[in-house]
Amino acid sequence: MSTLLLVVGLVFLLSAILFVVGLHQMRTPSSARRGNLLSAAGMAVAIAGTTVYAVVASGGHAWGWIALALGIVLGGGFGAVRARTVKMTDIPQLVSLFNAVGGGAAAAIAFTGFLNETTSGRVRLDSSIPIVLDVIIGAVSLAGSLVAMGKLQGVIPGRPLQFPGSRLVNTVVAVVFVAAGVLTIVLPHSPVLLLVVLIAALLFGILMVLPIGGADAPVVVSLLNALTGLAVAMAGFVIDNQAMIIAGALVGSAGTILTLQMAAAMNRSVRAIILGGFGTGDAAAPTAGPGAGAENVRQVTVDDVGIQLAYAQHVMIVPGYGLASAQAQHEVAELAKLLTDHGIDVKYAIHPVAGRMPGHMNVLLAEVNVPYSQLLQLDEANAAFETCDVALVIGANDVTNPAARRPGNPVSGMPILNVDHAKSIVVIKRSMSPGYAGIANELFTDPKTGMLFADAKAALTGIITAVKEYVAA
Amino acid sequence: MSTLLLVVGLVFLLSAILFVVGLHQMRTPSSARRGNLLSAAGMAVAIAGTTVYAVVASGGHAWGWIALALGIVLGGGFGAVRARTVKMTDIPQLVSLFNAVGGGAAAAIAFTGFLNETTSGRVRLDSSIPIVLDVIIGAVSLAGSLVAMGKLQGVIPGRPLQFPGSRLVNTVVAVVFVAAGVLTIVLPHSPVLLLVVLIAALLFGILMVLPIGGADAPVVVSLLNALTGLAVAMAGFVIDNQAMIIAGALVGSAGTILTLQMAAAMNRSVRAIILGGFGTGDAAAPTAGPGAGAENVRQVTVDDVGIQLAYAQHVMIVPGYGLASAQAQHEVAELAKLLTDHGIDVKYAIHPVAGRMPGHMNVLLAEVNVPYSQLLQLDEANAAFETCDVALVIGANDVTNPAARRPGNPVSGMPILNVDHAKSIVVIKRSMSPGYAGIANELFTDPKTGMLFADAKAALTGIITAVKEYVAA
Amino acid sequence: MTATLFSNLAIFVLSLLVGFEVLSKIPSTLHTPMMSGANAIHGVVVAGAIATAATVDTPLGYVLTFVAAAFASANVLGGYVVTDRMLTMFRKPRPTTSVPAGKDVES
Amino acid sequence: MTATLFSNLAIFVLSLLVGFEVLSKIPSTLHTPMMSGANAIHGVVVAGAIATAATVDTPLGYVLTFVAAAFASANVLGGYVVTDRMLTMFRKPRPTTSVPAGKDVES
Ligand SMILES: NC(=O)c1ccc[n+]([C@@H]2O[C@H](COP(=O)([O-])OP(=O)(O)OC[C@H]3O[C@@H](n4cnc5c(N)ncnc54)[C@H](OP(=O)(O)O)[C@@H]3O)[C@@H](O)[C@H]2O)c1
Ligand SMILES: NC(=O)c1ccc[n+]([C@@H]2O[C@H](COP(=O)([O-])OP(=O)(O)OC[C@H]3O[C@@H](n4cnc5c(N)ncnc54)[C@H](OP(=O)(O)O)[C@@H]3O)[C@@H](O)[C@H]2O)c1
Repeated sequence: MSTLLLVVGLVFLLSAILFVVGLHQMRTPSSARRGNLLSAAGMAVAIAGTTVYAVVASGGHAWGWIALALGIVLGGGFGAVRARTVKMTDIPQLVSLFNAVGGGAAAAIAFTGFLNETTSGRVRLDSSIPIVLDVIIGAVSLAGSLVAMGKLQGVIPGRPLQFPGSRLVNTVVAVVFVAAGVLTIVLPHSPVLLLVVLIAALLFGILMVLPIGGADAPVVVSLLNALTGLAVAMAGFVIDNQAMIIAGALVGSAGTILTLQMAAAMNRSVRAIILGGFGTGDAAAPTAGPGAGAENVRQVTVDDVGIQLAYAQHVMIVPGYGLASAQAQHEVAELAKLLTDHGIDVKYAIHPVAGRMPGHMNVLLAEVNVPYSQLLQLDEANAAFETCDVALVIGANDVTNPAARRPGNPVSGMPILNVDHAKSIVVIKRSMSPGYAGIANELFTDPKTGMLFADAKAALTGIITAVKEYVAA
Repeated sequence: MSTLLLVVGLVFLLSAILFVVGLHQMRTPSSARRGNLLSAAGMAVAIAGTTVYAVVASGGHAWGWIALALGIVLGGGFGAVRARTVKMTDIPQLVSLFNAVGGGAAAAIAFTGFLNETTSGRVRLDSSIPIVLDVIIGAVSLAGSLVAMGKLQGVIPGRPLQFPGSRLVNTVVAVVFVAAGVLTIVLPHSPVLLLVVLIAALLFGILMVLPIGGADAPVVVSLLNALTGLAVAMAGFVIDNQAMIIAGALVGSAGTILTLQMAAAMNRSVRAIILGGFGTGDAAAPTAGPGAGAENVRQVTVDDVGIQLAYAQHVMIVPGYGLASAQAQHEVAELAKLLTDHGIDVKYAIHPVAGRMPGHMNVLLAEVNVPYSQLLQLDEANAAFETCDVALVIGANDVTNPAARRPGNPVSGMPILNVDHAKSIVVIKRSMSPGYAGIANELFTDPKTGMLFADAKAALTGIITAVKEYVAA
Repeated sequence: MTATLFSNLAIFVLSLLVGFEVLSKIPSTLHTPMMSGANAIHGVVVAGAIATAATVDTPLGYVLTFVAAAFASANVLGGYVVTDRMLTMFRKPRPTTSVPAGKDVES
Repeated sequence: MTATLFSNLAIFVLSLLVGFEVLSKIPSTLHTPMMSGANAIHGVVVAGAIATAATVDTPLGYVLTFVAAAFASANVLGGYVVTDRMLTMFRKPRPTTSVPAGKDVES
């Protein structure tokens, strides 16, 4: 038996190696996919090892296995199907959901472990402590992720939801689960107390995420992701499963690092995010139609744009959320190719938080095989704008808003693309209505700027036709 | 007692954290020293933990402690004094010596452990296997490092030392220690067999390093360093000391990575070095750079260049046609300003025919308001190269080609910039392809030269980011 | 007991250290796939569900096992599939383009 | 027994992983100090010498203990000192010194 234990242990170490090598390879785009598959292989190994051990060592009751099978079929089926069918732009929500259930599972396991305790006296510390931690972290992660998902999906309003005295309520809830947790550990075996911990923790998770702005939701999801990792590691302590301890701890720390990097990319501090959301002042109601605020706006036609591009030397394309929602990535690629074929230097200026998820634009453009060499990250792009003849802004707004250079508004301090440094600017959007941050963009009223009010897809198709005429001539 | 075990274990984990954080901080010059001190703190903790446990748990005989104290005083004293007094240029030899004794200590511990075995029968596998491995690896590392030291010091001739049939002898020796090792494990307890293993392994270590050229010695030392780490980890298994297992394994893997990077930086492959040592004929190093003639080119990354610049005193920028065609004059100016702001002396070396029109470079740089005082004409520039730490060649080629000093080629007799007189050289261009004159440039294959294959604009942007990182700290 | 406890603690701490080191300097392009990939890894909680299944013998236990199993499987299966889907977007850049620059700048 | 063995193996493997990850992309300037720093770390073998000292009870044992202790201490003490010495070279040159030098050269 103890040799079986050793063998299973070695199997777990193998899975650990696969996880780490996998994560390592995921750091570079070219090997990222292989990395993910390696990590999946590690997962398979870990599951196999656990199963063998569980069957041989403990056996268990038929009903337990039936419940397990049922759960795996239903849960796994749901997960796989949603993962295949989800819209690219809805992926953050889905990841958030998967994270939520992961935390829930960890909490459920700890709870079961506590119920399985036969003693009527005090539960041994080396199982009671991880159980309580697991329930708390798992529950917070479950509830928090669901709220974050709601915000990303738009079911729950993205703006920070505060109510008078929320701080106080938070504190009370926190005190409750800490106290109940301590009692669960020191008092004789009592599932009711643990239930209190669970409920308080769930509440806390909700209250923690509600006041956070939707723009910060991705960062929060990443943070909760790390938390779930820790919860899983705790569960590993509860049932003495090393694969869970290793993988959980890996995600716990790696996820934390990732969260810090994401926050940095959006120029937010994790602390600031947790202590209170994006754009603390509430967003101005989006104004509809070109009319509003359009007095000193210079409108242009597809032909104007076509001729401008045809005779430019350096063109910078600035994609934003609008390009994604218009699904116009193919048109963009086509236009870029058309221009390049005629010796015009075309580059894309990629803002780290353009769109609705980090790397959204890269994903979108990679989909249509835009070579990496044409994608300029923030710093390169801002250097390039200095010598850029035409900056073509397609459905981007906040990431180009010069207001970010001034304090006291929702985008203050966010590093932006210096589109306003280009010799001339064309902005394609349907109206003057604001972007995610809900504020006006003075770039649109810049004398150098021509506004092309249209859906991105339609506009680009028109521009392509126009350019063809002029370059042909 | 078992709680003492737990406490000591936790202390070892603390030391592990200190080692890792220390190594992590050593990756950046600004924090490297602090990192080394952290790792030293980890060492202190590990030693303290071990001592307490050894005293409380086992006690031991007075003579043992006396021998220990004597050893520590003499060995420690020697090490500390040599470390303080050694000439900077002799440091590699000293590191090699310290590595040798480390391996020796590990072997001695394993041997003692084996002698302590009371059984007259077969020694338990989980101690005999690590003992044998420890003795082998430790001995190879001890002998090999001493030879490498001799080569570095010049006591042993640096050229590869081969003798007829050396290949055969190596194989025989290897067979001997493997066979003796296996027997030590499977046969009843026999120190004599282990002694055979030890001697054979020592011989093997000598024979392994003798045929390796002195130029490759540093890489070999780094490799043996990693080996010693593994030997120490094995010793940790033998005496069940987790601090040794952790630290040893850390050095084992980190040292391996480091070795690979060192070899790459010298544009050699570790395999080629070792096998070359084993007389399979020195394999030509793998091709590093894109394009023709890249065989013995040393490639560098923007980080390497960034760090080089950040810690230089006198930097000469050598602009050429490539700078113009990349339109990277803004980036150059920005970089120069960044460096000057941090007290680094930056000058531009202007070749009269750099670029594609007379005074092309002056025009280009005037455009971005580079003060004239920083532009050195041919003769001033050539004077300045003599004291220049880093010459940064950006898209210049023919005007730096030493071939011009020889007759019989397209650039013969053209007055050139003596870039090759600078202490170190970095060349930014996209490939190995020649310049206007269409001939190869031996400057690019100069050992002092690091090639950064990239578009000038992109490369400079990257370098600026890197420099900021290093000067910020 | 202390032996197992120490063993598990050591494994926990060292895994934390690996995690801290393995994700340094990731191009922002990869943030979302990375998050998703890490998310899939903590789907290992399904192992916990399996182990639990072998220990329960009460209706409540069965229900909890079912919940744990369903949640965990959704996490692990969905997590890996969606990550893979995202990563299919990243194809190897052609060597002809000035990728070295890109690489250097990103890393 | 298998418990301890597994525990130690797990610690060994995970530490290897940490080591592989912790040293990625080191500027070549730091290669030598890095090697020296790692070299100092395996000076932890002195812990082995200490543990051994408590176990020996024969003349040969004492001699080996002495050898192990002397070697190990040289490694650990010398290793850290020499590394520290090397790293003191990474102080930034004060501008006051560098600029005049530059002037001398050009004039
Ligand atoms: N990337 C992330 O991780 C992330 C996550 C959450 C939030 N955010 C936030 O999202 C914002 C991203 O900035 P962004 O500039 O990319 O987008 P944005 O500021 O949200 O602006 C998008 C613009 O696209 C236009 N648009 C929408 N549909 C369009 C269509 N079919 N055709 C043409 N135009 C269309 C909209 O104007 P019209 O309605 O007038 O067309 C809107 O002004 C930032 O504030 C960022 O902080 C980012
Ligand atoms: N100044 C004049 O009046 C004049 C007039 C006519 C001819 N010339 C001749 O032109 C030459 C000038 O010498 P030079 O060294 O300045 O230039 P060069 O020898 O012509 O070399 C320029 C180098 O820049 C690199 N390069 C090109 N585009 C680049 C980019 N975007 N980024 C980075 N590197 C780039 C090219 O290598 P990669 O392709 O590998 O990047 C090329 O090797 C002399 O032979 C001179 O006789 C001068």
